[in-house]
Amino acid sequence: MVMEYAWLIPVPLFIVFGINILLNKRLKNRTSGYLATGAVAFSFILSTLIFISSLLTGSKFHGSVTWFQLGEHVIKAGYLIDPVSSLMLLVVSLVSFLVFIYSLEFMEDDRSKPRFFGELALFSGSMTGLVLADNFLLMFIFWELVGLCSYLLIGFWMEKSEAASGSKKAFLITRIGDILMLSGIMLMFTQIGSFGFEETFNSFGQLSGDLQTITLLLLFGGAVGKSAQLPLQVWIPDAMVGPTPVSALIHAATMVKAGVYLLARISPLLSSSPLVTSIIAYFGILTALFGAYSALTQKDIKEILAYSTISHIGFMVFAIGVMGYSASLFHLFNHSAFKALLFLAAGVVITETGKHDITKMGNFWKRGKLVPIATLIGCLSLAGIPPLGGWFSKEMILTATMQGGNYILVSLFILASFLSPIYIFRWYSLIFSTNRRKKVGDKSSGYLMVLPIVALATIAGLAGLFNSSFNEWMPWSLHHGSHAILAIGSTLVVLTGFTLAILIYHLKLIDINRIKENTLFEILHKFSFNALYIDDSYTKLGFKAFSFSILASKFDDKYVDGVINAFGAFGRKVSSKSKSFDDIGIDGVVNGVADSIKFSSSLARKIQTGLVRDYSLWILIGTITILIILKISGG
Amino acid sequence: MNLVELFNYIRSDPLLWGIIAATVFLVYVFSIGGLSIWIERKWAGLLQSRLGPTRVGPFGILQFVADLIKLVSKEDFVPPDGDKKVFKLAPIVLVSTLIAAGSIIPFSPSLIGSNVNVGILFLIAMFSISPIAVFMAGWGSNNKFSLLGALRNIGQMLSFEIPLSLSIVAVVVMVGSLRIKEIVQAQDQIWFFALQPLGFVVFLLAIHAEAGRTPFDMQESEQELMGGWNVEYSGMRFGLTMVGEYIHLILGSMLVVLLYFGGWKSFGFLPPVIWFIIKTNIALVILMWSRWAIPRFRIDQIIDIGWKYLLPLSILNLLITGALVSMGWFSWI
Amino acid sequence: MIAFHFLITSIGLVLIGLYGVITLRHPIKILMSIELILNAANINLVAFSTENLIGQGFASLVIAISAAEVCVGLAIVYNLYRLKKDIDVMEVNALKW
Amino acid sequence: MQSLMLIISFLVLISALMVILSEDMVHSALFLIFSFGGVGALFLSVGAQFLGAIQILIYTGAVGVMMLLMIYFTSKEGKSIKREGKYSGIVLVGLLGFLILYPSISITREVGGTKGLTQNIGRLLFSDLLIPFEVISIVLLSAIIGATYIIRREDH
Repeated sequence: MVMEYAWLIPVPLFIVFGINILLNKRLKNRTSGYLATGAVAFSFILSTLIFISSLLTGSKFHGSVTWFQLGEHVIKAGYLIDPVSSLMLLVVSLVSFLVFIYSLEFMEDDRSKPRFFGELALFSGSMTGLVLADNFLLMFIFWELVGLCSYLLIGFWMEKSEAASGSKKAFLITRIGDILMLSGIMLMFTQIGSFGFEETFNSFGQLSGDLQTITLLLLFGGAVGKSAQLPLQVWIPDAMVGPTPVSALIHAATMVKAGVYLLARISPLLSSSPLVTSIIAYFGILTALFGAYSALTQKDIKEILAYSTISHIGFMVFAIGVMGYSASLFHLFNHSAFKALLFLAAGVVITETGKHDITKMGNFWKRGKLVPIATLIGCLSLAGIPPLGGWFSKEMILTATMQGGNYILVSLFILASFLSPIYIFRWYSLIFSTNRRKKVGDKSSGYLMVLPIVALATIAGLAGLFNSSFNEWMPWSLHHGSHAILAIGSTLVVLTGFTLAILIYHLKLIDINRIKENTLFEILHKFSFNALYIDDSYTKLGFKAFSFSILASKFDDKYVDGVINAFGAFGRKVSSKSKSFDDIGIDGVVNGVADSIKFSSSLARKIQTGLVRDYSLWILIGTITILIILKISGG
Repeated sequence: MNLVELFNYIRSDPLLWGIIAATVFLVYVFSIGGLSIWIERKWAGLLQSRLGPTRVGPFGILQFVADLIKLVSKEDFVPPDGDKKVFKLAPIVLVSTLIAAGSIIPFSPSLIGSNVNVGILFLIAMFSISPIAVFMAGWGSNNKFSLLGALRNIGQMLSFEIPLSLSIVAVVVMVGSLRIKEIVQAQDQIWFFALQPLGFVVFLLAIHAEAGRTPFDMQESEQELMGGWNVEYSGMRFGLTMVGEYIHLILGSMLVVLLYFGGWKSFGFLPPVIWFIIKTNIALVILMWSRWAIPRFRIDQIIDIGWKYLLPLSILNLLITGALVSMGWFSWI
Repeated sequence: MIAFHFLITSIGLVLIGLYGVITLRHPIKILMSIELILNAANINLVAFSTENLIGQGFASLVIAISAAEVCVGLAIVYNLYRLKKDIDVMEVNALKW
Repeated sequence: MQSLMLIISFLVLISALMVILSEDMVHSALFLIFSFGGVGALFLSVGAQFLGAIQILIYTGAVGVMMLLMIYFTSKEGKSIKREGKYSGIVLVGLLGFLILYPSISITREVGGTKGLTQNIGRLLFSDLLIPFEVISIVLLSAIIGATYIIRREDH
């Protein structure tokens, strides 16, 4: 059985990480890349074998060993192979493999290549570990490792200040979610006494309803942080300062998918709580709308893709919220393919032009047809144009939504999927369209960068064929096809969006500047461009309002000063009547107060010498005092 | 109270027994120490194609007695500007801690001063005090050469104590006891130098450096420090420092025998004590050999050997031993 | 053995150490005083671990910690000496220099 | 045994006092080392053999030697700065001593009784005290790194 060896998947990656980090400078740049690629190739082959065997036999495997003992609780560590995890393994290792190959060329000139590949290997390794884990604790450890790696990799070019701050932001914001998740896990552990998935699923029903809701919401909080859902999505756009392969990995395979995977893992728990699932659904669809809306007007080639990721992860979370687990995972699969593809293509564009601003690009179609066509396939799949994978997964999500029967969600979903073709074809046209006469760079990219893109395009193009077999294979079945009219309608909506985007951006039949002159659209544009000002308001609220000194100084300015001024005015009035009284009385009191404060503070200041020695003296005196008080009070 | 009762009474009191054991060890060490000075000189002569001492007694064997008389009759000089108390105390501290360390050495299954549970740990602890004594000597002398020698000694001791302890720990891990007696008894079938070749090499080098013998004798290199930390000593105090060094060396060779060459384990025809003494003396001669065979290292080379080679090697050895023990390879011990 | 004389020893060591900490001005001497206090704590931990060995286990941890503390403390003192030549804790009241 | 231990405690206290009072830094370090050794003997007297050996090994062998080295490096003349606030310190410390000595006079329990053998301590450290033990190993590591970082020369 190949499944028994599943634990080997992350091992070579960790070893490569160790080698690359320990031998950092002694390793030849080239060697480090080949080592990492070899390790990930091994993981990929093993994952593929496991995937195939899981697909053919449909069996599960669960291996575990005793990890440690904590009081009477025996904590086990192990790995769990079922359709969900084997699919995720395949996705992670496939995308990692392609991204590693791509990075071999993309990072060719970088000095600290060993560090890059080491961290990249750790990233993929921890993600596969996260997928393999059979209990919450192990999963959380890998979850944190994934967070750490994203921090390291986003800040890979740490000489740049925005890279440093972006990585810090990503780390800190995902930490919020992680704390929520950890408290959820701990809450569950205190109630159930086990971290294992199976034990938890078996005994979760015994908890009280409120406790169930709280636990699930806390776990969902973890997913929100990791998967960049509203309101913790602000780190994703800033994370774009990392190297492009890292962005591809974060968005397609590792970081943000972890949250969705967590939700899919705990799906047996979610099914029992309609309140939580509806919360998840609303969060997901709002995030999807937000991401799509914000992606409409961005200028950075990678930020558009980032917002698009937010939107699509929103779709996946939404699908989980409406119990369409297999739809969610199928969308995850498709998204991994096309988003990795788009990021890698963006990397090609960035290397060749050296620019990030898409409004200054264009005419890229001229540069050889392979990359543009592959990218086109990715865009079509993202937009949800039939018969590509994206369409099928969106239809599956729609079917699941319809089974829930909530028409608000349905309409929001259709609105969100109307927006995706618009932004993605804006992106595509601005870069590739031959109607824009822009100069393109003279650097060209080699086959190591093109091949992964082509491979991903093939996968994205063919993914749709497997939709029904996928649905059957997954543990949750989804009934198909009872909403043909709606399916056709939604497809028409998507096609409308597609046409609109083509008309505006490619054929330029509609002048975008004319639309912008409209005040309503201008406001919408502003809001979209600044991502609803969420990030800015966090900055303002989070970093200013909570700073006590600023609050205090405001209070000082407004109230204390006001009171003092009032006193002053009063004093002036009195003094105009009786100057002598003022000199002796009011001034005397004021000076007296000031002097007495000065005097007492000068006494108090003597204690603050900054010498530990003196503080220990005060500790001693305090101890003596306490002991004397105890003695007197008869203790 | 007859003699047996007296013996049993003494035996039952750990303190008294320990004192007696230490005294016995002292006597043994003084005699063997004197003898080993003679051995060393003869051995050196042999290695350098000369005769060595010949005048006093047959083959000059009483040379050390003559030296002793000379030392005792010399003036007991104390440097006037030095720290007199510290200066006077230093040799006593040095010798007494080493004698105390010697009190736990088992000469035979029954002839043990004190078979304490912490055994070899106690020995290492006592070894670790000797740098303090050396520092006291160097500081008290108020002589920059003494002080430099003392500092070198401390640096050397600190760097070699860790590999020394770690290589001992590997043996302890194998045996599962710190008692030296049990370590020796565990070598019934096979002596440990065969099971712990790496540990043995590390131990041998480290004990060499601990005892401050050439090629690791930077602390008293005559050419640059005029004799090192004990340069200001004369008379019997100098004798004591020399005795201290020789006890260190003898303890080292005893440890080599006890840990790696089966202690008192014999081939039959002689009592275990004699075997132990014979083995110790062979080890002693081998340790002395290097003094005449290998040139002296520089101090930085010595420190390098300690930290960069012996320490990793001893850790590696410990890891390997631990792995093998946990796999049950040495369960027969 | 009666607990009292262990108590007396440890109290004595604590008091001596405290006296040293609050009156001495040489950082190494203050470190020595701190070591005395730690030793006093250890005496009690060891002497009163009569039912089980937890006290002795903790004492061994304390020994490890104090070794680490001395290591860092002496490094700081040495740095101080290099920077100021004249080591007096009364002069070292800036958090950063 | 009891009387011997009383003598040792007395010597420990005297030498601890000398640590504080001695003007010569090297002397006070040597007194410190002596009192460490005395405390080790106290440990041995209650059957804590492992701790006794460790006390001597770590405190006299490592801490004491480090102190001596640092005294050599930092105060060549070997004299320490005078104490300050001698008498108020005595009053304060004496007050504290009275306050904690007073209740402890009535304690009459027996000490010792457990065997602090290496095996037992080892078992304890790797079972009940596992987490503190691991934490302390990390603390030690970081102390080593921190100390080498602090003491490094900028100009190299």
